[in-house]
Amino acid sequence: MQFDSFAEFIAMGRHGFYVWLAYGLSALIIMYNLLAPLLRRRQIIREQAQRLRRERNRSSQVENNDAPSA
Amino acid sequence: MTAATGSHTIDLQARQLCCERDDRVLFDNLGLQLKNGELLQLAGPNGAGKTTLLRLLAGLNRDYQGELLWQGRALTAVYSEYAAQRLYMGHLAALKKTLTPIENLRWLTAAWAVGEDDLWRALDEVQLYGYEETPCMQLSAGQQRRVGLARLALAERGVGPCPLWILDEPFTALDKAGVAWLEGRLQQHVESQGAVVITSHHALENIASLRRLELGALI
Amino acid sequence: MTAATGSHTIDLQARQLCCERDDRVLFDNLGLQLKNGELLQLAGPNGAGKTTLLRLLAGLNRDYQGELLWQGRALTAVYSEYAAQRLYMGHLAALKKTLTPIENLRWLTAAWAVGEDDLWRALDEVQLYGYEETPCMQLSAGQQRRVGLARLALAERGVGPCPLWILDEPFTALDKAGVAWLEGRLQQHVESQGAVVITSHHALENIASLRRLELGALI
Amino acid sequence: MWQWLVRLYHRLGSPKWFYEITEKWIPWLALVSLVGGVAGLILGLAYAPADYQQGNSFRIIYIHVPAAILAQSAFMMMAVAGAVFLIWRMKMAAWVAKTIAPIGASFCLIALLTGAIWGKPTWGTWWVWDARLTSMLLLLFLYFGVMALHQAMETEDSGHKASAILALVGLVNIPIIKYSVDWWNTLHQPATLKLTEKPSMDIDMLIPLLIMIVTTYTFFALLVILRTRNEILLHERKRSWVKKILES
Amino acid sequence: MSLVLATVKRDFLLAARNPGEWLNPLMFFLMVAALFPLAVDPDPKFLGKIAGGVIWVAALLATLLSLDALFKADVEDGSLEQWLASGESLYVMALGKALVHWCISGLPLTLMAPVLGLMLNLPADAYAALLASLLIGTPVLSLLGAVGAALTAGVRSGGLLLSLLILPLYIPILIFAASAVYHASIGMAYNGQLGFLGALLALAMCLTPFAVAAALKLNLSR
Amino acid sequence: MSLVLATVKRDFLLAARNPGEWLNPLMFFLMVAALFPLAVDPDPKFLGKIAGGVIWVAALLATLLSLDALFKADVEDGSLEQWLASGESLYVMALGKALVHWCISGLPLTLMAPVLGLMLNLPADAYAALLASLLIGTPVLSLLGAVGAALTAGVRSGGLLLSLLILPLYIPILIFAASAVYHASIGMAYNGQLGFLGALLALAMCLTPFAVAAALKLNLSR
Ligand code: HEM
Ligand SMILES: Nc1ncnc2c1ncn2[C@@H]1O[C@H](COP(=O)(O)OP(=O)(O)OP(=O)(O)O)[C@@H](O)[C@H]1O
Ligand SMILES: Nc1ncnc2c1ncn2[C@@H]1O[C@H](COP(=O)(O)OP(=O)(O)OP(=O)(O)O)[C@@H](O)[C@H]1O
Ligand SMILES: [Mg+2]
Ligand SMILES: [Mg+2]
Repeated sequence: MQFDSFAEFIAMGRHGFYVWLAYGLSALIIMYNLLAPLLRRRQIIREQAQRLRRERNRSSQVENNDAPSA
Repeated sequence: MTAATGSHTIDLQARQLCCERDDRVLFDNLGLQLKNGELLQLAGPNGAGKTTLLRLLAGLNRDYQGELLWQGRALTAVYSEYAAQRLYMGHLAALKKTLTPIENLRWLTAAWAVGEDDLWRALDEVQLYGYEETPCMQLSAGQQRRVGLARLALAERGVGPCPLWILDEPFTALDKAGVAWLEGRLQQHVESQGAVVITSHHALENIASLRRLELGALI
Repeated sequence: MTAATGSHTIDLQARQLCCERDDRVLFDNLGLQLKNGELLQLAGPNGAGKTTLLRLLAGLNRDYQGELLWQGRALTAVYSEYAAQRLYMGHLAALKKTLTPIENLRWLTAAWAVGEDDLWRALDEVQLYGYEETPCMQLSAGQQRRVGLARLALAERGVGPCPLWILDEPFTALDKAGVAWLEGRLQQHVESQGAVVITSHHALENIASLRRLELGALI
Repeated sequence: MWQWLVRLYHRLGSPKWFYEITEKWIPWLALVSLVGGVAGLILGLAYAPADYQQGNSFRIIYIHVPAAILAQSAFMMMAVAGAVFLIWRMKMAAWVAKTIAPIGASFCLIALLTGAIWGKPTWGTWWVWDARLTSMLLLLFLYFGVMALHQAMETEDSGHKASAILALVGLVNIPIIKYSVDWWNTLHQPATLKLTEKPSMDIDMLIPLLIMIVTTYTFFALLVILRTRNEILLHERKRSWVKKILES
Repeated sequence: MSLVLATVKRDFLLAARNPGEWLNPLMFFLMVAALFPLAVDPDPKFLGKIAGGVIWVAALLATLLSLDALFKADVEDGSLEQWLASGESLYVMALGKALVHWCISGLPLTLMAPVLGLMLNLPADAYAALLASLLIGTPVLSLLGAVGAALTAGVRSGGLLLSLLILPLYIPILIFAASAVYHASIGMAYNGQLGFLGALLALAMCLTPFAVAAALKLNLSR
Repeated sequence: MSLVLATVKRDFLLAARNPGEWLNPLMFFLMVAALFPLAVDPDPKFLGKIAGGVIWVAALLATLLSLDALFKADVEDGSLEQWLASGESLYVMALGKALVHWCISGLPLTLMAPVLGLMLNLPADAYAALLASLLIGTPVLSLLGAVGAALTAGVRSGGLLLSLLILPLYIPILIFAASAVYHASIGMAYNGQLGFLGALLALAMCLTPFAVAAALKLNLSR
């Protein structure tokens, strides 16, 4: 362990601002990259499931309409 | 029938109109008058000057000799008043390819007080149901034309305040059903006291008050 | 009759062709064969897939399932051989607006051994006499289409070595005389053992060996 | 051996196989990324000795260098995937190439940002026109170009093809760019400011760096897999196996 | 008016649908500024001296390039014809188009400029002047540019013709803006230059729409 | 082959019919070079030092702008469709197009460059290097540019996208050419740089036509 206290760890001997800025920005970008596909996945599943349901409904309706004439 | 068309008197006159392009006289000493309830078809072979005359009548080309009058006054003088009462559709459809039919139609009808529902119904009427939100670049040639024609469907619903229609080859790229629909639409508009000027190589037989203006054969 | 068309056997086949655009199946399991002396008209409502099928047959779109054969071999494999024997005209005329009809036609027929005189005569035949040296931007809509159609006139004179024509809406913007001429030209080409695939909303009644392929109604 | 490669190729080309197999890989990749990341960062930030010249600012290295290395190799992977798509028309390859672009660009951005931040305490300025920096900036532009081209094309398929072509052209150009920039800089500018290139690194500094590099690659794989799975879901939505997933 | 509003809305929609429209000028801006150190001399002190000028030249060129599409698409697809057919005031339409253009090109450029300042080692004192000059200057670029775009809208490969027409008009703006930044960087006052830019802006707002309207009508001779 | 020849002929004819096509890049070249002294510092000694770099940047930007129209018109009016329909080699076509482009943009730029050299006070020793580097470098610009132009031909407002794609690829040429001129102006040898440019030209001649051909085929997906 190079640091004696947590405060020192945060301060990084004068360079705290730069180190934490660098890691902070990187963390943001990485989080974005991780979250974006996960959220997108949920969105896709929601949309496509809805579409499927809509199609099901419509085709069943058509069958119902067709039934008497057939 | 429609409040919009009923309340306006249409009176478009041309007197001694003369236009030449590159030393070829397209027409000379041409006179015509258009009133409510009339349909004027400009006919003639390719290059006769139909489009040119149509654009003169629409006020979009001011490169002519003679007089053009709207309700008795010079067309250029009352242009904005005239413009508000005539609908012009040229060869170009003014569609943005990345936008959808509904977005394009919304822009095309911006000057009219049209509700959202009317727009959707108009697209439905020109058989674009299901394509309302497909980018226009993915539509076929005929479907793209139909987006522009949806304006005529709107006018029918009493919301298009344009009694005078000026249409350049509106039948282009339409299939049979489309042609029939458009013919019916024109007929209906004329019957409800609107007026139409149209260029077309298509024979418009079913319309009662049809007048044809044959422009000179050049060939 | 013409040496060029007589000497080639035309044999274009499609087997189990299937194409979908954006989840809409345009056609499925489509089979067809085209031989010398036949005219195939692709018909159907707007958006049915006529243009799409035509471009597949022309080899300009390779986004399909199934087989396309030229003289028994895959079309993509013998493409340059195939290309030399078919003439394609799409919606776009490939005209440069600042050039004159004669200059444009010269480029359009660059691959053929055509003399200057033939070019002038071809333009004459499509009624562009006197416009040969007018920049194309000054031509009317129909006149511009005619510049492209002049290629078909050339083929007639025995110099256009293309037995197979693939034409997308060639009647667009033509006047009555133009339509009559083009119909005659198609007839003649088919009679002299050429073959034609065409999309058109126009009824082609006069041609004997006409076959129509109706593409699905979507609406 | 050849047989096995062909089989692997066909399997990789099958979205279903890919989707199912990666289902099993994801937890492991996530675990390795997490453990590696935590371990690497703790070792790097707290235990590695401070640099005798730069003090603690050098700790930026543990994110900077892995990101920089990855950004470069990701471009290569993207171009290779693009080539596979162009030659064999393998849809999977196109999706992979498409998903790599934004991830690679992100890492490129991280390398640039952390580098710039590091530059301030070390060189006294955020940016200098050093060879490495410049070629990294150009790499970022190449990434942006590929992404912009992809989204500008009308259809998805032509987007795949266009960006694959551009990535290949870029791939040929990367060595040329790198060489020219190196050469330009060493010639124009005396070596007043240079990346610290110490020949040998303290082992305590090196170990966390190696851990972070490996972790970054794992994490990259995880991201690519996640995004590719999304593409699969979207494009295969009409297959019955996807419908099953959607319905569950 | 309704058509103008609809057009403004539609143009923003188009920009959203096709982000390249506003991202590309931004990228170009970055890249032109990046070319200089590569072609000339990457020494930070030297760069600091020319930074203001280079950034302004880059902003000017980026604006110039983005202008090409301003009316051209509208002419080609017939939208312009519809404006003219509508009989609405082309003056207001011109203002609306210039406003949209500024929002999707000038404004992002202004916001991006400090980054370039960092890369080119712009002296710390000069940032305020850079931002202020861009904020006042870029709308003038858009307004003047609209005139050129309207004049060349009907011309194929008008992009370069446009540059030719417009660059001379841009020169006064460039001179004053660059001098404002330079003065700021050596600690001198620069209100004079900003005032001049402001006056230009007022003038351009009043006059250019007339010119644009007149130029657009030219496209209708056919 | 016959279609390629016909196309080359037609392109020259088009350039003759519409002189703006080759005059505009030239004017742009002049003007960009003229902007710099205005924006930066008109001191002749200072200018002399940056002249080579500025001229090359201007040449590069002028080429970039003229590229936009290279294939776009052909895509829009259907000429491209006809090339593909003809079944002729697109590789040769790509070479032909690049050749024409160089003749109507790169070549005039090269011939014009000495004038700019005078305006920017380029040292007398550097003229030979400037001309040589432009003569070898501009064809590479045309060839690489053709790739970008082909990729963006189907894209509306592709002009800026094109810049984004192509500028990074242009950087090596810029660096070596500018450095050749700079070395010449301080009396040092510059064969190395020219040799490198030559190698790039050879490479580009062999490889870029493939990329162009592949990119052009993309426009046919519809
Ligand atoms: C925006 C600025 C910077 C960029 C774009 C940048 C980019 C790079 C790149 C591309 C590498 C090469 C990785 C590899 O392939 O091995 C690298 C490595 C490295 N950078 Fe940076 N860097 C920047 C600033 C800095 C600064 C300011 C420092 C410290 C003073 C620094 C220290 C290092 C070190 C120590 C390495 C690893 C040594 C090596 O592999 O050669 N970098 N950087
Ligand atoms: N680039 C494209 N991307 C996606 N879908 C497309 C694309 N082009 C056409 N389509 C769709 O394919 C279908 C068929 O189009 P196509 O142009 O072949 O029709 P068509 O039969 O020629 O119609 P028309 O009579 O209107 O010319 C249409 O529904 C259209 O929406
Ligand atoms: N911009 C122009 N400059 C000069 N002459 C033109 C211009 N536009 C058209 N012309 C000429 O004017 C004549 C009439 O053209 P117009 O477009 O009005 O014909 P049209 O009757 O609409 O023909 P089509 O049936 O082919 O559409 C043509 O001979 C054409 O050559
Ligand atoms: Mg007409
Ligand atoms: Mg069609």
